[in-house]
Amino acid sequence: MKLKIGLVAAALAAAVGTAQAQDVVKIGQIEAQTGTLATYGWMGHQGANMAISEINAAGGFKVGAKTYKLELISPDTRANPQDALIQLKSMLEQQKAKYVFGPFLTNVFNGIEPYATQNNGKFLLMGGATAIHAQLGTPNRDYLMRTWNWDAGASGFGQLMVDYLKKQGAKKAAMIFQNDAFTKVAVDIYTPIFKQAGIELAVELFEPGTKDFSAPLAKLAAGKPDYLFPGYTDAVLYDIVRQATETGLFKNFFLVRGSMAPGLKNKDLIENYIAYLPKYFEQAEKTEPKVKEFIAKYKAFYKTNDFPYDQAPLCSSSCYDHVYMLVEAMKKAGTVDDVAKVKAALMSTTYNGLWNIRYDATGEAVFDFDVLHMRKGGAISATRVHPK
Amino acid sequence: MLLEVRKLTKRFGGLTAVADVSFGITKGEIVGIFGPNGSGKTTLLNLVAGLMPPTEGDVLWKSAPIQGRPAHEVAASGLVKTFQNPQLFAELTVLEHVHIAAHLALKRRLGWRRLATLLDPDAGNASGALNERAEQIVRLCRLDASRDRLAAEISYGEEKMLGVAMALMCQPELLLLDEPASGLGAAEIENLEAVLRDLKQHGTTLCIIDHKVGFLGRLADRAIGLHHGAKIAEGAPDEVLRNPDVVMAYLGHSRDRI
Amino acid sequence: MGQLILGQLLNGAILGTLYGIIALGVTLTFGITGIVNFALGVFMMLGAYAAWYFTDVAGLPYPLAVPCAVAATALAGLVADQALFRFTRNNLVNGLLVSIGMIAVMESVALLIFTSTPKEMHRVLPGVIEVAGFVLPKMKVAVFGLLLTVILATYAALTRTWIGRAAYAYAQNPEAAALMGVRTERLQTGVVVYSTALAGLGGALYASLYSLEPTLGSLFVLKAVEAAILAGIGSVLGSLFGGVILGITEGVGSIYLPLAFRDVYGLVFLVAILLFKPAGLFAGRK
Amino acid sequence: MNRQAAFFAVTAVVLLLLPLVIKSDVVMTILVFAWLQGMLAVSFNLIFGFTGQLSMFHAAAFGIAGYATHLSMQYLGVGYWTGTVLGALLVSVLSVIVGTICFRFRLKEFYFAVVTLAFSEVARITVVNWNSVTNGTLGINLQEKPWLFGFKVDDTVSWYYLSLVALAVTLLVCSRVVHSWMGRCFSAIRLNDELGDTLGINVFRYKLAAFVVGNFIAAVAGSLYAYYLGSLEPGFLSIDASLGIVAMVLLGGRSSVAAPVVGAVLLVSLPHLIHFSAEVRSIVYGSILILTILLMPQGIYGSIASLLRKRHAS
Repeated sequence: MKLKIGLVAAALAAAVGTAQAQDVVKIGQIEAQTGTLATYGWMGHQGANMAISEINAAGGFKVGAKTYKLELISPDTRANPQDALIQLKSMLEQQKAKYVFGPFLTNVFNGIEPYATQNNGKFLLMGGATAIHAQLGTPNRDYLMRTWNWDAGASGFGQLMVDYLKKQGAKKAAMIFQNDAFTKVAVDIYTPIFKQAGIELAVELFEPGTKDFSAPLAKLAAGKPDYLFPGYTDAVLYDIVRQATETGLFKNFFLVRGSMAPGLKNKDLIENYIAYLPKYFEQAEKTEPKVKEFIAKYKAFYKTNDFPYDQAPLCSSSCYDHVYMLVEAMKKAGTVDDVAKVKAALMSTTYNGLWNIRYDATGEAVFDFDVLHMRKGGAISATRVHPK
Repeated sequence: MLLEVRKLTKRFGGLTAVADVSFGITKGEIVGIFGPNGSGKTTLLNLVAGLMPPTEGDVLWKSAPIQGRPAHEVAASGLVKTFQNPQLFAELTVLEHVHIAAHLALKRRLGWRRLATLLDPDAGNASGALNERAEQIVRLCRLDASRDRLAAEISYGEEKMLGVAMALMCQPELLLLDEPASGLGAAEIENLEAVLRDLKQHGTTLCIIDHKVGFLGRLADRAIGLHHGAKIAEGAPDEVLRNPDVVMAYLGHSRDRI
Repeated sequence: MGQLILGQLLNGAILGTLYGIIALGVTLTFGITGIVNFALGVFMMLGAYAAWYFTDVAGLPYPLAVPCAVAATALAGLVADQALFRFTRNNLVNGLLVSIGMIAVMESVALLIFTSTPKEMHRVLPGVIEVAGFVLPKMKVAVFGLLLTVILATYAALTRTWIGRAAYAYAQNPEAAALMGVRTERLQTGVVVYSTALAGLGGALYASLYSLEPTLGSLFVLKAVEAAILAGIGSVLGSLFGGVILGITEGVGSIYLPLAFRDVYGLVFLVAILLFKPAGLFAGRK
Repeated sequence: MNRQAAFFAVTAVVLLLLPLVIKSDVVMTILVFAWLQGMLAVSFNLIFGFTGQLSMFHAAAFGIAGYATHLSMQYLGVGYWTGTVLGALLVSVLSVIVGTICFRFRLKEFYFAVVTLAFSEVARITVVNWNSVTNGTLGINLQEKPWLFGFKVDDTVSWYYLSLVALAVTLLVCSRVVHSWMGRCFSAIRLNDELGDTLGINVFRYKLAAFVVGNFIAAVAGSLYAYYLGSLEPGFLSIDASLGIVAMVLLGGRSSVAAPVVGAVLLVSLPHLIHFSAEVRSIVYGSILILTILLMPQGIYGSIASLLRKRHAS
């Protein structure tokens, strides 16, 4: 019984808490910050948290005559849909948040989607999950926006990447991916793209948690492909690239997600390491003042000397820039409450921050990215791509 | 003939625990099997109760072979055994033990209809009758004083008696008792004898294994002597006890046990 | 194809010794304390990060970093044993749950300290060995040799020394061993700590082959438990063979059958063993 | 006995009236999840706490039922409730198969846990890879909601009542079973199965009965859960999910029928009551688990109950 009283008390306290704050705009963030799948959510949280603190430290932002500050509510979903649903309900009902970033994980999105759809029009959900793509622009999903660019389509980076690969003279590629939600979509996306480009594609999927890839690599190498197409998180990339190069099975790599670090680590055994990266922070730090400033601010804010170069590119989704972009849109729309107007403003804004971000007609982000090409010995050439 | 044992042999690797033993038990009698420690008594009993398969030979229960049949089926057919070291359910009370043992009685009474008692506890009017019988058996075994105590809290004598009580609740036609008197004090043995006599009067057939010859001599109608796994004597208890082979077998070990 | 299979047999055997060293810890702990200690995965993780820290951050040479990492893990094992495991002796379920609680705590601590960015140690022994057409990384061969030595040494110690025989006697019959003067508490603590040290060694060597993340141990320990059961829990050499069999099954299985089902192959094999040879493959060879 | 009855009556009335008092959708959602997880934990405890078999198949039963319900609705065109029954029947058949294998070969304790774990991993990996049917790792969105007596069970309050009734029925069924001759057979198996065997109890049959009944209830819980959440994913069948159920039972207590519900309420609500940073919360969660096991081996419900009994006695 005591417990139930506790629950009631918690609910009441939350209700009272929301009544006072009027000049605060609440931003929810619904991401997994711990567990094996936390890389994306963790970085998203780091970036959003930083942006919000910066805006508040600068005195907030003005919409009309009023000055607003931001408040971040970012519980940890632990990749569990049950927790995520309760958290989203708490954000919308108790915290009265109208803007929610995330989720990046498809199972979490599926878990909150029915409730979110019921609340269509009351808030915006801006996440990177693969499953969001299919639902964009469908009825009753005006609340939905996708903050990561899509692989396929005219402005899809995957298409552009494969075109680049074709120019390198690739004839045969072997895909080795972790068996999870994104991979299933990735296979469906990339199979036709490769086919169209005239590159033969073999596919092997492995269970998450696999560390020793010698068997599948040997099996794939028997088909003598030019390029290995490994996916997609650093946790497995280090091991795949190391084991593929160490025994001389593969010398050429092609990546659409993941960082440069695994390639650099084995730079002397690799001929070509071609990767898509939202931003190559190591180089951009030298060439782009905004990036340099961001890195300095990050180090100061989190009191660390280690800037997460490998994970920072994930800030292209539901993260630092998107908070600023949302504030821009609120200013432009002249309201912090009218979700439809803010969405319209977001859709018509091109935000020029760490990235140039805009939304396409369905509400999916399109932003500029880097195609990186590392050659033997570690020389990297970066090409900035601005999709149409 | 209720039980017939034919040329029963059990070997464990090179060791022959029971060698070519044959005997029979008829309804209503008390048969005592005795022999010094290590003479194969418990193994023989386990073979008879179906707890382990024999290497050779047959055990016929009501003219049907029972070797290799699972213990619960053997028990259900009316052949029930107690353990030398009392086997109990540590967390339960004495009365609860007897209630668990009521399962066979309930099954005999209701068959599959006992599932109906899950919906209606009084279905088939079984529970009342069985509760009464449980109380009766607790009284019969002189356990009424400790009926609500946990098995972990009762004395060793009571533990052994509880084993007998549970076996009785199974309504056995033949009750196999494995050293019921071992470890008991004189008063407890007297008590046990009284209970077993009561049982005989109620028509239960008993087969008792023990190395306490005196105790068996007073109780048994017929005795079987066992040594090194083989039957060395059979007949009226006092005759068997005077049998020179039996005397040798016991004297070869320890005289004070006789 | 034959070349492919033989290559995987070799690689599976090497990977199998890594399963085997953790399985040995599982087997020893189970034999002496009656607990299946899933938290050994945590100690493996500790050993791995410690080895990485001592080499890549503190700058020690790897051959020195490994014993340091093992010592650090054993110390952590001693603390955990005195604070937690001591209270779960011979209680399988509680032991299991305490180890799960411990995994949650330690993985979070590791996440706080090391973040989720994978750590990859600099190459200790780069290059490959080519024998009869098979290409094997030198480090893998070195790890294989080292683990094999440790497992065999443990076996020798258990069969040849007084402490080992005491432990054996205790596993067979705790009461008799206690009567014979075996100091139960000390023996149990000793074995638990030794098992964590083995896990730490496994982790420290793992660090030279694979990238590190906080969850590495809990994934690995499941395989080790599989290997331990496969051989028959309680068998020292069996845990080595169990690991090797598991490694080979997975490696060769992934060539002929879909890779996505890899984890199933080991499990199906395990179930078959448990059903038809419940004491394990190497029962009776203790 | 009367005190106990009064306690349950008061609890029932309070729980029935709760939605009139609590207007928070969040709290109600937590309670719906807690009742459904509670149902799962109570059914698991029938196998674990009462019969003494540490099954790791429970999350599989829970998850498979969700998929089976959805698939029978989609391919057989049946309604939700028929689908649920079909799902539960499928799970029962699978339980009979798995249980028969395990119990025929007399797998006990840890070995039973490992083999059931193996079967549940096979089930999970099958769900992950059988893309054409299960949509693999992407999961399935469930649009339909159950209808009951002409009402669509859609909003949280109606789900609250549905889940509460389902939990109450579960408690009733389990307590009837546990306090009957069958429950006595379960106790016999848990405490000393060899003795039970010689007393004429068919150990195999009653182990299997507990396993099948427990999984059947878990299946119903799984079907309700999936349709309340509105989605299905292979994670339902994971080892973590199975361990979560064990944790609920141990936290609540395994010696009484209702105790696991306490564990379920705690584990479902705790993450939303404690506001620590993500990593710290996981540390707190693990510590709570360890401390409960070491300090309150009877679980929270069991410890409170024995405390009250002591106070009552003195």
